[in-house]
Amino acid sequence: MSSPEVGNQDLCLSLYRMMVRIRLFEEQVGKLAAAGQVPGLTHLSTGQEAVAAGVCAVLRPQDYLFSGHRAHGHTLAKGSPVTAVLAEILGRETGLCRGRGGSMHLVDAARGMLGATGVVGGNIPLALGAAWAAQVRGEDRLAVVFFGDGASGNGVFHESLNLASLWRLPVLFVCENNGVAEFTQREEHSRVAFTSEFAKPYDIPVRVVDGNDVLAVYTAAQALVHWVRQAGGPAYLECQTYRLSGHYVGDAQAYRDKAELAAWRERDPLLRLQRQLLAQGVPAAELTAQAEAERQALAQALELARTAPPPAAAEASAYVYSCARETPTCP
Amino acid sequence: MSSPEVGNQDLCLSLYRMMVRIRLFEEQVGKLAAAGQVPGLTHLSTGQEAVAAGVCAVLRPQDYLFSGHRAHGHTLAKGSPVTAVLAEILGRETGLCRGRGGSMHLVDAARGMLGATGVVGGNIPLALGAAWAAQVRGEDRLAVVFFGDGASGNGVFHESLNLASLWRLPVLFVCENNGVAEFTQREEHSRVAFTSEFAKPYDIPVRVVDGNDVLAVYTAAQALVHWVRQAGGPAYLECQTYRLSGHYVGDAQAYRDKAELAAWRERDPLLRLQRQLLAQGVPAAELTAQAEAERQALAQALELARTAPPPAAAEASAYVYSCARETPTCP
Amino acid sequence: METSYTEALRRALDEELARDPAVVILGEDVAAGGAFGVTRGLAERYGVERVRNTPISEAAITGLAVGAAVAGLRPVLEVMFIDFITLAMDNLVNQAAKYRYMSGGQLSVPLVVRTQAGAAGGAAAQHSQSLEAWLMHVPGLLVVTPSSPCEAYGLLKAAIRQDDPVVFIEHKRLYSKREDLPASEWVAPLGQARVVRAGVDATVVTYGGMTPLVVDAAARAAAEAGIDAEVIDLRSLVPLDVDTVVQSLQRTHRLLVVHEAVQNGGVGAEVAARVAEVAFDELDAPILRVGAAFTPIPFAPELERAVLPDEQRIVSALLRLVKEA
Amino acid sequence: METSYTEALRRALDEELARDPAVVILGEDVAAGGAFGVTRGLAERYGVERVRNTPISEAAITGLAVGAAVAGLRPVLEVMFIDFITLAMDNLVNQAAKYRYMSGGQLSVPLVVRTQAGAAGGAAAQHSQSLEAWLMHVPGLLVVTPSSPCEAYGLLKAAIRQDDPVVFIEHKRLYSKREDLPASEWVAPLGQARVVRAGVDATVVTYGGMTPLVVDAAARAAAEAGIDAEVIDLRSLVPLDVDTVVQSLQRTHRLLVVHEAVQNGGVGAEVAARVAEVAFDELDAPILRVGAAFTPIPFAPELERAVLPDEQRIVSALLRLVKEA
Ligand SMILES: Cc1ncc(C[n+]2csc(CCOP(=O)(O)OP(=O)(O)O)c2C)c(N)n1
Ligand SMILES: Cc1ncc(C[n+]2csc(CCOP(=O)(O)OP(=O)(O)O)c2C)c(N)n1
Ligand SMILES: [Mg+2]
Ligand SMILES: [Mg+2]
Repeated sequence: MSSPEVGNQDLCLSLYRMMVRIRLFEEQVGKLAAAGQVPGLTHLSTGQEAVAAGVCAVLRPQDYLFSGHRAHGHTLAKGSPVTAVLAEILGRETGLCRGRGGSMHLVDAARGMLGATGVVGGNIPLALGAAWAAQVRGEDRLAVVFFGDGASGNGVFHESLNLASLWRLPVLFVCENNGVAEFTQREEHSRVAFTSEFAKPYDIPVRVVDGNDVLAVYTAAQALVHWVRQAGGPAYLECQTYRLSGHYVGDAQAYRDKAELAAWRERDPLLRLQRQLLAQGVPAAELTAQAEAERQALAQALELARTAPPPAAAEASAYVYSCARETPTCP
Repeated sequence: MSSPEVGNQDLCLSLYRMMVRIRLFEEQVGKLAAAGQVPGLTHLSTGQEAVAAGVCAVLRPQDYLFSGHRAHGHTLAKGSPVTAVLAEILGRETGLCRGRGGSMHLVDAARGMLGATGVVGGNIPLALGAAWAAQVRGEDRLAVVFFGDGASGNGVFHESLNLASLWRLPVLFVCENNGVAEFTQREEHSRVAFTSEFAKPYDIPVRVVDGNDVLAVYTAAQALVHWVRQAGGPAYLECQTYRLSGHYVGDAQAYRDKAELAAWRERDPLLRLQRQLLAQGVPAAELTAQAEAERQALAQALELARTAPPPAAAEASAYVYSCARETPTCP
Repeated sequence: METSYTEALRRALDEELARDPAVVILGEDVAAGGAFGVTRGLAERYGVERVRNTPISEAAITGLAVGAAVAGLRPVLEVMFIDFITLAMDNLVNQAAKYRYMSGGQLSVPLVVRTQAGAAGGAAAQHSQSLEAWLMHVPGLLVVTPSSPCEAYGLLKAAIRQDDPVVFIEHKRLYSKREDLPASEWVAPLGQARVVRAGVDATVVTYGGMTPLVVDAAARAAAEAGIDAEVIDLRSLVPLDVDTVVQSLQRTHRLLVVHEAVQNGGVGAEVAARVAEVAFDELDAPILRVGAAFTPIPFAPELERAVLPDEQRIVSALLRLVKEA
Repeated sequence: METSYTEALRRALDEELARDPAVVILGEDVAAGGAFGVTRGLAERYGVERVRNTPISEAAITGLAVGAAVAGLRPVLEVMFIDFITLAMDNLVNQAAKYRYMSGGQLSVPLVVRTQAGAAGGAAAQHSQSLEAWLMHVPGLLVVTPSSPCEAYGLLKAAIRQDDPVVFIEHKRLYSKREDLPASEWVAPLGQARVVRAGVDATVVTYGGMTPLVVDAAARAAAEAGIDAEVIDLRSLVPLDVDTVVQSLQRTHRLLVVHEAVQNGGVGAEVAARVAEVAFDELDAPILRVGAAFTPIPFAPELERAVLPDEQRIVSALLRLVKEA
């Protein structure tokens, strides 16, 4: 590995820990969902942890984050507590969104996670808006938005590239290009393999990296975030990666190419970082201890989330409007 | 002029005649609209006649055409009779659409003019659909869609570029880049001066031409249409031109740069072709005669359209559904 | 043999693809069967040109389908969730619905937009809406809401044969329902409501996904409170068969309208207003409506249940309608 | 001095821009005043950063405005014609309306979408619609419909100060109307209907662009037929002030609802259904509705007039309501 960060062991260990956290989290959610304990459709980010961890590691707490339907990892990486995220996904009152939002609609405003949306591409202009707010107020803050390759099919993605470049908005576009959208390969969605090609006519700086190499992601994100902060304009990071899980928990994956899956398993981002760390001389026991700590934290979180109360039916219509429902002018 | 077509005097004369037709037509509509005799908002194509005339001259009657809010010239160039177009714009029962559509919604199905729409960019996917129908049926037919530079702001434009390239649809995109959208210059709409840049990532063949040079437009359109017919995929023609009229009739044009206007008046596409024809040795009298014939035809059309009956109020709700209104299952 | 709603839809598509070469299917993942499996196997039978996968471009694919219809195909477009027609409203409302009118009758738009609505199992706020009231308010569109496998089969065939744009709204809770289909081909009448259960004490009007629930509630009201309710499935919202409702009302004199969409500004309002205008004197009690609370659909199942109409709320409304008024 | 509706809107924007640095304006051509001149001069006063031109990207600019609101600005977005919100429905309905709910109250969306509706002078099918019924059906949105210069002024200020997303629907026929504005600042109450004309024989409920026409019609019905109608301007559709309507009905016992939108599935249906449910016994006659024919808005003026509600149709409905029933 030639990455300049590879020597920074603290950083590498913290990336490792976050990736383990996400991996374990998604595995746990997958099990719960398969057992029918998670409402709704659940999209796991297994195999794509390096993107969430690498990008979010270069952000400040006050930076804004937006994500889509596959948002668990991003939310954890931005700093949300495992318990509150898990409780939300299980639909508990103690969840991030009091059980109203769910897996596809995670929000943790205090940590800058301003929203995930289930409409593919729908999150992109929202991020521009948050970046605009920072710009108008003269704040040193940027907005990051994660989306998949499929989102480039939604016209609002292109409208947003134009606006971001035109208004020089401090926004980092992060495309997780896993080569698939639901059951259909990228080739059937576009003749353009890399979505970052669409950013180029706007003169938006672009980096394409191996999204399964967390240090490559980190390094590129750092450079682009630096650029965004300095230049005050948008940048685009495209991460080539692979979805090791199905589209959603329960997806029979008849469309899946077994050889391709096997090849990508070899490129598992977590195993890769593990190998690098061991090669650097980090003791195996250290890694095991870190993973074990995450495992225990997750078990605790699960216990808390599981036993947390569901939202009260009587409160089903709270939070629709900001005015108290007693106010006569309330709808 | 180095265009290979410059020697073809018949062609040049017929282009001249069509451009005169459109110019006179728009001037007449402008006068009528200023006098309050045209319902609704009226958008003239004065100064952009070379695009309509040059492109439509290479089409066959069965080729499909779609346009937007500035569609008079395109419709005439596709072969619709002056009387029926004018009657439509005046809201008469004898109009192309029996007075239901109006200036922004011209349709002449018999001549392949399948529709103009008032929603900027809304016409573009429609053209793809018509091209797809031709493809599915194995017909040797293409679809052409005219739109302005402003339409590249609408995401559906980008979605359509992707689909056209992906499905290899026989469609010719024609952007009339007049550098303005309503009261705002291109620079305030995008950092990208040429909309055809957006077609390039999709490997769609692109030509950018001087849209005030009808022979350049014709030559490029011919090449691209040939390509579309042979290769069965999309192509993109961008014509740099200028709107000599206001955005709509009545536009005070406070935003207009007077020097710019004067410079573009020098590049008036009609005067330019006229000069070329004279230089080629076409007698001035011939041109005057052609123009006079158009003038008379327009005067006749005006008389007919003006005296035509308006649609009957009792028929206001006809044509909403295809079933006869008596049918019990009709809404 | 019992057939599921999903299979019934597939049979209709299959038969219409076989019958008419102008029929084509498009949508996201439809060649792989679509998100709900409705089109499974059709690409294999009719080719990926006629059962065509699209990018995630709801606006363009709807516009493309409109253009194709105008040019003579009969496209059946799948929009995976009705929540995503929010991306296609220009094409549906400004283009498809108005094409025939704006062209003075020159062109028509024989397009079916199949989509899927309703709440179930925590699909949450952006995958659970019932937006049929929007579409009903748009002149030029037809709106069809099949309530059972037979209805899905017969109505989809009818929709495909219509020359006007149809929004065909399936309900996610119905896909797994099963019943016997007619052995021979059947095209349902469009614009004719269907009496699902005969009764004399009250008329309950509903459609789509709520229909089985209303039938159950009526049975319970009969068993528990001796209320014999007539249940009418509207089948389509445009055309709206008010006559069948009024005829029923002339016998029952009491009307309840039930739908899953939020009550405020919903289809129930139009049904109630229309009936009250033409049959005011038949009414022995105020018309009641049961619809969802004025709330986005919550994720947690406890909340989802709380905002949606359920058997209990329907039975209670029937009791109020018949006993109290 | 008399002020036009346009100027009244501008005064509201001007005062709110001056009052709160979080208020920003965006939209197509707004720096040049916008298509209807409402924002004229504001870019000069507050800078092109706070009164910002956008590309023709209704979806992205609406989404951007939502994101800005979530992050603490108070954007006022101009969507030139309500017909084009068809391009922004995902952002408005799936994002803006549900944000507060889906986040469990963490975030709110203090956004105003100013748009312009209605038919006039042959604007034709794609520039003339009245789509407020769609928006009323979406939990989380507020819907405001100012009917006069004073109302435009006071309601726009109220809308900008709301913490929830407001769709603020102006009417193209009203821009040139003039009346005296209050000299000092006035923020209208949101959620309180307004009795525009007192009367005893019938209640006529309306809103937005139809209000002046209804007032004229009421005057004519009084002069020609001795019918003294009370006219209520709803002001906002969400919140909907049913109480004021019912109070009026307790005196008049007859109700007519008038709006420009097509009658089928329109706001009038909800008003009629709601009133009939809570005040059935007050009704001495069926509730009548007057709305546009179920037709796209035609281009030719003769046809436009034929499909829209006019004074004559309102007077006739009043006659029917009071004399025949
Ligand atoms: C506008 C819209 N259309 C369709 C869907 C259904 N859908 C959910 S995820 C998905 C595929 C998204 O692919 P991509 O953006 O590449 O993300 P990935 O799932 O690969 O992470 C689709 C089509 C949706 N949620 N939103
Ligand atoms: C979706 C949409 N937004 C806004 C408008 C209002 N509008 C009409 S024409 C126009 C400018 C279009 O510019 P361009 O596409 O360059 O065409 P041009 O007028 O220059 O011919 C705008 C904004 C519209 N008709 N449709
Ligand atoms: Mg993907
Ligand atoms: Mg232009």
